[in-house]
Amino acid sequence: MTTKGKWQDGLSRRAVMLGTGAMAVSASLGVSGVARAQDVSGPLEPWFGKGGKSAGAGLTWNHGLNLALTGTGASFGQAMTRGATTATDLIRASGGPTIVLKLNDHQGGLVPPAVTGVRRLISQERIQSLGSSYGPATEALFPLIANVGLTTFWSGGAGPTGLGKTDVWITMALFALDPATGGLAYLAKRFPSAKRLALIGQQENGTAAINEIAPRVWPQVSGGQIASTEFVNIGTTDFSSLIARLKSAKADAIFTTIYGNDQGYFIKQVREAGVDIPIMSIDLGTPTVPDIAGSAIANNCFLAVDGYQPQNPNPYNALFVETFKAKYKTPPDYFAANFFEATNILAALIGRTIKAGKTPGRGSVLSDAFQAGPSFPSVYGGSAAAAGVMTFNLKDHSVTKPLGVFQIGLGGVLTKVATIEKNSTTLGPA
Amino acid sequence: MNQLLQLIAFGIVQGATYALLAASFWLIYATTRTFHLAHSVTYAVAGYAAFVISVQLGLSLWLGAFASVISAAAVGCAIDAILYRPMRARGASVLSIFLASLGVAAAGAAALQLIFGPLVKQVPGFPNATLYLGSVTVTRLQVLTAFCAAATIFLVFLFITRTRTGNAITAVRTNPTMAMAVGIPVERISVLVFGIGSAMAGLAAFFETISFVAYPTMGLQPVMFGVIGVFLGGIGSIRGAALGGFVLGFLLVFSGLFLSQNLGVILVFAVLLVVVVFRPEGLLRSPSGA
Amino acid sequence: MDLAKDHSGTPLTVSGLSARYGKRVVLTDVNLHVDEGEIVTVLGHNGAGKTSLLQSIMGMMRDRSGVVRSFGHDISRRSYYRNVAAGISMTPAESPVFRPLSVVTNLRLGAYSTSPPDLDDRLNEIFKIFPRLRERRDQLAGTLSGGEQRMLAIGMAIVNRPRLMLLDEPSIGLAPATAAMIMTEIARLCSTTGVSILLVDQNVRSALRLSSRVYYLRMGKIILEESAKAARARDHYWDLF
Amino acid sequence: MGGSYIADLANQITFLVALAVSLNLLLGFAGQMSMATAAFYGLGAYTCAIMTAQGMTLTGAAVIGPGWPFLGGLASAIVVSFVGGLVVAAPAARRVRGDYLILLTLAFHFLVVTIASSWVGLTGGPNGIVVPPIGFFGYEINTTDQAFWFLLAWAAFVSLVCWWIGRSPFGRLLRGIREDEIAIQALGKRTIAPKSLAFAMTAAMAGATGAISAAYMQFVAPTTYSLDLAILVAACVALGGPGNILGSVVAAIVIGALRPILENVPSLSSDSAVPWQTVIYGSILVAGMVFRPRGLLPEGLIAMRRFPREAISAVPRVVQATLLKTVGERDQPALAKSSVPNPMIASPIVRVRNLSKSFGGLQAVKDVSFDLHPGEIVALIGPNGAGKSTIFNLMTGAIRPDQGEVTLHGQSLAGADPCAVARSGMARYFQHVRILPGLSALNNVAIGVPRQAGENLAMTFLAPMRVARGEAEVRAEALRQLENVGIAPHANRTAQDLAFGQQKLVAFARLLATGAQVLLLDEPTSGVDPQAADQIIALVRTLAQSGKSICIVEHSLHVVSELADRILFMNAGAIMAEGTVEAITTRPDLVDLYFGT
Repeated sequence: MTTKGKWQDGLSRRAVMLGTGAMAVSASLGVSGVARAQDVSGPLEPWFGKGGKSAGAGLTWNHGLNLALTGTGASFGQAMTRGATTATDLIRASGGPTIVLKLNDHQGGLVPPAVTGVRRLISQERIQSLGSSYGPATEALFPLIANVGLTTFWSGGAGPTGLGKTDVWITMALFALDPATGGLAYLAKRFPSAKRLALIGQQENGTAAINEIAPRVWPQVSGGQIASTEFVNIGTTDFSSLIARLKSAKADAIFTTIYGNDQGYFIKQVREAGVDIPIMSIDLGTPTVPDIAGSAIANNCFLAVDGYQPQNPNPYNALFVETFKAKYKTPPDYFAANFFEATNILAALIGRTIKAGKTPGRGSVLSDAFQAGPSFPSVYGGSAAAAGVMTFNLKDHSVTKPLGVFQIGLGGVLTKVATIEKNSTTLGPA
Repeated sequence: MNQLLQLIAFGIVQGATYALLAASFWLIYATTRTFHLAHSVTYAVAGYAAFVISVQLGLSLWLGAFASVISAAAVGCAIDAILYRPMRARGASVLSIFLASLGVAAAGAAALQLIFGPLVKQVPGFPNATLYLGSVTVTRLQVLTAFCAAATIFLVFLFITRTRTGNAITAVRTNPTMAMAVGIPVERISVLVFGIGSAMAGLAAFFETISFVAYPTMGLQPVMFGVIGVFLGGIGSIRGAALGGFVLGFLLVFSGLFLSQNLGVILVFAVLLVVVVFRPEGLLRSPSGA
Repeated sequence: MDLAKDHSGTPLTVSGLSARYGKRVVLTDVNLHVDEGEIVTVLGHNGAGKTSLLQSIMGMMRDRSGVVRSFGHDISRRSYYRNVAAGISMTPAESPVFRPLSVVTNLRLGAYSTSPPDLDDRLNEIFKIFPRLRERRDQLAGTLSGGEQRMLAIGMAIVNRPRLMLLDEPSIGLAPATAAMIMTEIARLCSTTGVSILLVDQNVRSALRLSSRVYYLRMGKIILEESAKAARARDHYWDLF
Repeated sequence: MGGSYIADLANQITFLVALAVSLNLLLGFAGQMSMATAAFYGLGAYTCAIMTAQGMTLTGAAVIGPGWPFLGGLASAIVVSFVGGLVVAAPAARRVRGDYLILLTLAFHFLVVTIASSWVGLTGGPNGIVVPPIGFFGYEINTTDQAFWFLLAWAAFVSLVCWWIGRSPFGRLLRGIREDEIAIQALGKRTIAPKSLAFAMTAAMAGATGAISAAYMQFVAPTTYSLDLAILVAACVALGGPGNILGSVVAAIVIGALRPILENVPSLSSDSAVPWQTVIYGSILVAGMVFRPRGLLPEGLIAMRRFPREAISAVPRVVQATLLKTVGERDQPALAKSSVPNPMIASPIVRVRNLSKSFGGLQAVKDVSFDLHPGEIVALIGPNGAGKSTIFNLMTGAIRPDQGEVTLHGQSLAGADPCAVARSGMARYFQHVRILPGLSALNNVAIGVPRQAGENLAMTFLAPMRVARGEAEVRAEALRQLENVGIAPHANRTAQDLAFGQQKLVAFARLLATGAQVLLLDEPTSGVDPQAADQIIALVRTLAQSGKSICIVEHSLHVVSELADRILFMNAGAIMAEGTVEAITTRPDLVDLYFGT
């Protein structure tokens, strides 16, 4: 843990101290054991209050994670595990419960390993809550979740199918849907001469963005029209025929919901075909996309998303970034951030339950704790002085989080160019 | 019109790659009658070889290309010598050789994942650029890939038709008994075609890796397309196989004229079903009944 | 018939050769020999095991037992391609050429195992023997007539300058005149080059005219050996088939 | 759905068992390779999901579903996948086999998966469909533990059905087709329908399993129905032993248990359990194919145990003297030739009239006419390439004549295929025996018995008692025929373990079991030792005495001379002479034709 020199540049002194403090506390707790009657101060105190027995100290809590650990989506699972692990370290250091992560590999979205694996987590690993990622691999769990009452945080690839499901809480913007309107509005404003918009979708979550939102919003915000609408299969690596059609459609801009590795292949081939029109995407969480797309990624590509920026000066985020970097020698990404937030929310709910005099455990008891207050700190948005805020809708279990439009740079580095709101054409400053 | 020209350009690029894959599978399949799906492992190993040499060891891309081709040839030869040859000697059925091949394909991809991890591996460094021909665009790498693919097929074609060893391959392929009678060591020829065919797949894998990335299951789809190309074009000659691969690439791209991209694949399988059922000898009948 | 004689230095001595395809026994305890410069014919009905006999001698059949000696070497375990390189050639009865290859390529493949430096001279010699092949040297073998294919097959067998030739039905399916021509060429080859020949043929009488000795093979066994002279003296051979 | 993990694991294994067992019916019994297992599994799952949850709409109007109960979904899944199986079988059953069949089923797999992920309106696309749980008449299965008994019952049911089919006469027919389709057709059995039915049954069982698994998981998504699954199931069948239902069950349990075991190995992280499982089962598959290609529990294992392999001498020890003696025997007057008074008086049973056939430019058969009378043995002889085998092929319908026709019992056989010819009473004995090597001698013969009720699959299930009675008769008949040829003691041995001569006798018994009146024998004694040859010669004589008409093609002239009442001497496609053995062998012109000039 002597990487100070490496991560000092570009960071506030306060953040560094916080991070170092967190390390020290976590180390000391590791030696001296956990259970303490008194309130404990820790790195998370500014946002979650003091730790201690009433916050769950001394309690061992098994939290399942249903992720892609193998297959082409393995990078997601790795990032998510790291984000969640960072949170559990900080929670323990702050006098919260000892959250033990139990992993299940759904192999990149396969249903049977997801369902069987989560059953294993429930009966063998005795998990009391679950974090999950991917569309089908999470949706397939809904009957099981409803049956056993397992509070679940859907923090990767979340779609509208999870809305209103008991015990399922969506901790991220709905994939493609939430930011689509704002993204289109930004595109129209930034490129006023762009009238003909090409829509390219992938038939998973977010088809409504292509089929409904864009055709409705784009004429409003730009006075233009939809030049073409295309869908491609998941797993496509050759976009030749699509690109030829795209060129002849004479589009001025592209709005696409292609995600995962495919997005890297797509951007690279579009740019290599000499098509330089702006591309507005809705997902660039995949760390491999910049690898695949190479320098093409830095050419006029935008992202409308609950975009995560490690350099966001928000102190909650600074703590996260420092702790993460200290452990993994690399800055966290979008997926790590989402699982970090969700794990902290889990700890907060456990504390709330204990404070309400109930025994936290499986069943809806944790979900009930949301009623005490639907807002939590977020590593998104905020300012150098205060953390961002994420607020849950207690009816449909969706979340409202700071959203933004980002310009993508080399290596996938994001620069925020505008702030947007869920389902709104209102644009705010970066 | 522009769209048509662009589709032609992309069709040539894709077609050339698939033709190379089809020719590589054909050489192995037609000569030894092995339905060698483990070719996908060879392909992926070649991709990772480029990564190891050019990225992990930091050597030049040229050495990476060399490593891809050599390692592919070595893997192909090893699979034939260690696995298929004893099975053939024991008179194993087509089916059991195919199943063993499936086993290698499955275990090989999983082993690569255990060794290199599941994440994609990038091999950067090729000075790529977009070339404009009017409104039609191709990249330098695409041109190079297509050129190398075509040149390789042509060289292998020359090798097979013009050299003594190449003629021996044709001899074994078309008349194994007579080949034995004139003293051509059939098993050595078998290892040789596995080596050459695998090296061709290794070249294709190298270009895919430097164009995009390498990952454990990267070989499955290209090999499937190669297989389809062979059966589409005809198993009677390398020209048929290469034509089949080319038609396949062209078809996939050209379906874009009237079909959405996601329906192009369906079209390909539909065409394949029709060809297999109604014209099992493939589009190109071989000359002289070989 | 002198079984006591030591045939170890002879072109071919087969003793106790048995072979099978799976369960089907095709050869049982076959003993025969071919002396220097001799043409020996094996006669037998279809399915008697003649082709299997030649393939077993060559090392092309896996399931076999017994001893095969040639020019003083035990070749029972030697591979077919080393046998070819050592001067034994074989011409199969069915499809004895590579149809998709040209005539000259076929001939060159005949010398695959030895690749002699004077190959072009050897080809010219063969073209002298079979001028038709020279005319068609660049034609694909599959487009030749049956007789031309058979000439080509013989050409492929001799380009290696073998010391022992195993010929499987060289006149099968040919017009009588062509068949006679082929048989004459075989006899001439033997007398000019001194090659020893083990011949299998359907046309009993024309084969006997060339040969010095004959073996009768029935159901995988040698049932009789006699001199060709004695064989020629027979009215018919019904009993022996 | 809640419930314990252990029950869930067991349930997942039951699916694998059901799939492996049903694939075994196709791969093991019918010998048809299919990579479309996952495709049919998915087809059933999607059908069930669409009927129960999604519904199908065309241009906005609801066509069918949703809201069907689980059993309705299951039934429709069975119907749809059964029909799908027939569609795939249509080309497969006729001419597509081997590598082409692998490719065809692979293409079908990709077609199904691609459609499942792109026809969003019907299938939900990559997102899939949420499916209601398994339920019967208002009772819902909601936990893995409850489901276990139902799924176990299902896997057991599928295994029993496959086992039952496997041991039924229909299963014997399938195995016969696997071993040698042409031989089966020559016995007068249709092969396309049973093969198509095997395809469709396998598809229907996979589809039904898919429907049940969809309702059990309460979810369908295209990624579930992957090629990996197809490979896994094929591996289970191959490793367990094709043709052995128990083997598939055991292999599916072992391989299915591999992943959960590895996942619970503490030293393996959760992200390496899956690749390790793949590495292990892939390696087992490779090793299995190399070292034990017939599987852990090979077909017919039990029969082999009961009759331990006897030492069969590799080469029959018959001294040359015996052979030379048989040559000598020829000089004695021919003994018991068949003793029908005068064949020319009795009316012919087979008439061959003006048969001609040319291949390309070659006139293989020229205007051939002859008759066969009851109780008569006629031999076709002539030099190689004279057209003897072509005549057999023309008579049995294996190839069509350019001109002329064959009549049997006065009825024209024009246009009849080998199967129809065999059914009307003319059966062929092949030169290379065409024994069914993997079947017992008894089954080899039993398969020849015509008109078996049990060869109709529906009867096997609808009238099991009748089938059982019929089967008892068939076996009795088969045993009787084995006794006739003198190898009844070997009845339960696998045919491939018999000596070649015994195999030839089994083929004879099979020929007799068909009850055919006219027998076409192609080199009945080739490749056997003299003892067996004598046995066969005696047998053929007896058959002729019993009134059968026999036509033989034989190159061994001493066999011909021992058997034939009449010889047809052929050369260059035409009959040159007809007469007794003596008449033919003494004609110098024929000697020249036969032995050359």
